[in-house]
Amino acid sequence: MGPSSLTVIFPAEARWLAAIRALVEQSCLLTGFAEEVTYRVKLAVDEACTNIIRHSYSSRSGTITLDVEVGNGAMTFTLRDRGKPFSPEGQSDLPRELKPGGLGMPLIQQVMDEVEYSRTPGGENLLRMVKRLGRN
Amino acid sequence: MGPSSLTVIFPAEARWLAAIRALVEQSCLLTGFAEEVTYRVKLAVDEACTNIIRHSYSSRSGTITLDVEVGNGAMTFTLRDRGKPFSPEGQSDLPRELKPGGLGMPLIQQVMDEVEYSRTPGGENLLRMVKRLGRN
Amino acid sequence: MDITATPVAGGMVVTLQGEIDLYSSPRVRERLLGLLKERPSRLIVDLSAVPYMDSSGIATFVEMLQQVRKQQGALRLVGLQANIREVFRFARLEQVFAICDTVDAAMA
Amino acid sequence: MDITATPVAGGMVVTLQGEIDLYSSPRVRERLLGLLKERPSRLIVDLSAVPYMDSSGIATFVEMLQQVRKQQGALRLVGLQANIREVFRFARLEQVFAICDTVDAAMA
Ligand SMILES: Nc1ncnc2c1ncn2[C@@H]1O[C@H](COP(=O)(O)OP(=O)(O)O)[C@@H](O)[C@H]1O
Ligand SMILES: Nc1ncnc2c1ncn2[C@@H]1O[C@H](COP(=O)(O)OP(=O)(O)O)[C@@H](O)[C@H]1O
Repeated sequence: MGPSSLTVIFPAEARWLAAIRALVEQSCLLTGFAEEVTYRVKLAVDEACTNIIRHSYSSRSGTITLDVEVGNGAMTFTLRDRGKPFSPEGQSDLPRELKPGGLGMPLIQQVMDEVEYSRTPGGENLLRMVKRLGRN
Repeated sequence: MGPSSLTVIFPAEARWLAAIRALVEQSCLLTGFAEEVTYRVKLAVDEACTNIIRHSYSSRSGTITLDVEVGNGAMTFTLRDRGKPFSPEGQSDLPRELKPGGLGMPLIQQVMDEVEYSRTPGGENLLRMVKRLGRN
Repeated sequence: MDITATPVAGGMVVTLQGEIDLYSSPRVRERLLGLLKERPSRLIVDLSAVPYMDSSGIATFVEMLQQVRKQQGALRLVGLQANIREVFRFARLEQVFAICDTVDAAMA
Repeated sequence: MDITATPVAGGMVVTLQGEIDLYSSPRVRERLLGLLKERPSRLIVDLSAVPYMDSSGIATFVEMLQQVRKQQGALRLVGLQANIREVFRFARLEQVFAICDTVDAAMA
């Protein structure tokens, strides 16, 4: 079967994360990802959503849009939000000292094959993450 | 926490049904539905999507929009499609003779507390289903 | 959906694993119809590893039951999980199908 | 998220059940901080019924580790499922935490 994509639009609230993970998990299994890879991809998408809730919207109300694209031996996740602008430079290294935090971005980088942040002319933050089949 | 809703837009293709069920399942658990009720609700939403794929779009391409609303002790599922018009009269009884089919609509009726079909002025089919907490 | 078929004395045991919905039921249907061509006297379907089944799954088994009856054979369903058993009950098909707890009981 | 705490000789065993994410970790954090107020010499956290944990969960345990160290106590994590253990490895925290296979091993 050819490529296909699904879009989910949800409030930037932590209570929806379990539902989003379940959706991502099934999409991964549909694509043919092994269970360990599926876990990692679920984690990466969850971390990205968590960051939008906590940092982009600073725990205030807002909307997150997630596109899930399957097919062509890869999955592409695109997250959009209308929170504050963000540039990811220097956020992808693990923290040097022991502290509660700073792991989300490095985890995303470690799991995904491509990670790309941009700000659209329409004033949206756009995070595009690609995971290819047959990689860990 | 107050009411909240999520929207998912997906192609009318059977391969996405597992992901939709997973999303519905987690939303039910979030709302506080017991596991058996969650199973039934998942089934009813799945049957409704299956009917849109098979009958409304006659297995041709099209888009399904599902709103999931939680809060206020109930869940409301609203399904929208742009396939052919449908009136559900006389479809909610179980078939009288043994035949492969005819169970989807009766199952939906048996599970949900409210089931309401309408055709919007914009030419969409709209199916609204409500399941209240504390019912079987 | 994983489907495995094992010949047994006087019939065939088919073990299904995974969810049965509009996506997977066509493959279940095709495989069962293929097995029925061999006219087993008894077709035993083990559903203990099926955590979900919708009406397209039930429709598939209704079709198999009709086919089996034409061939004067028998169809037995085994190991239905509680939620799935309930769907058969909702559909008032619990008495129509021969539902057994175990494969051994279905072979007896 | 279910959290149960059982006092044992020389400490406290906390059993967590469910997924740990941004939604549930604040509750885990609050409960563990509450238990640490009693200054147990050893806090043993049983994660064998936790199928998922994200970085907000790890952050919570880092915070507890810092707190426990201040109190000159010990924190031991028990029964990490393979996927969760991998997240600790990714985060290079596998050696930082005392990770044991069983509650018995953690009590030794
Ligand atoms: N979507 C985002 N919008 C705004 N800022 C972000 C976003 N994601 C990450 N950041 C910034 O990058 C930092 C590092 O993020 P992360 O590695 O996930 O760790 P943590 O969220 O625990 O701080 C955050 O503290 C925040 O300042
Ligand atoms: N969404 C829909 N759009 C158009 N027709 C529908 C729709 N849902 C149900 N129907 C009609 O109602 C009939 C009964 O539906 P159902 O009880 O689900 O059984 P089945 O789908 O197996 O026929 C269908 O055969 C179809 O003609």
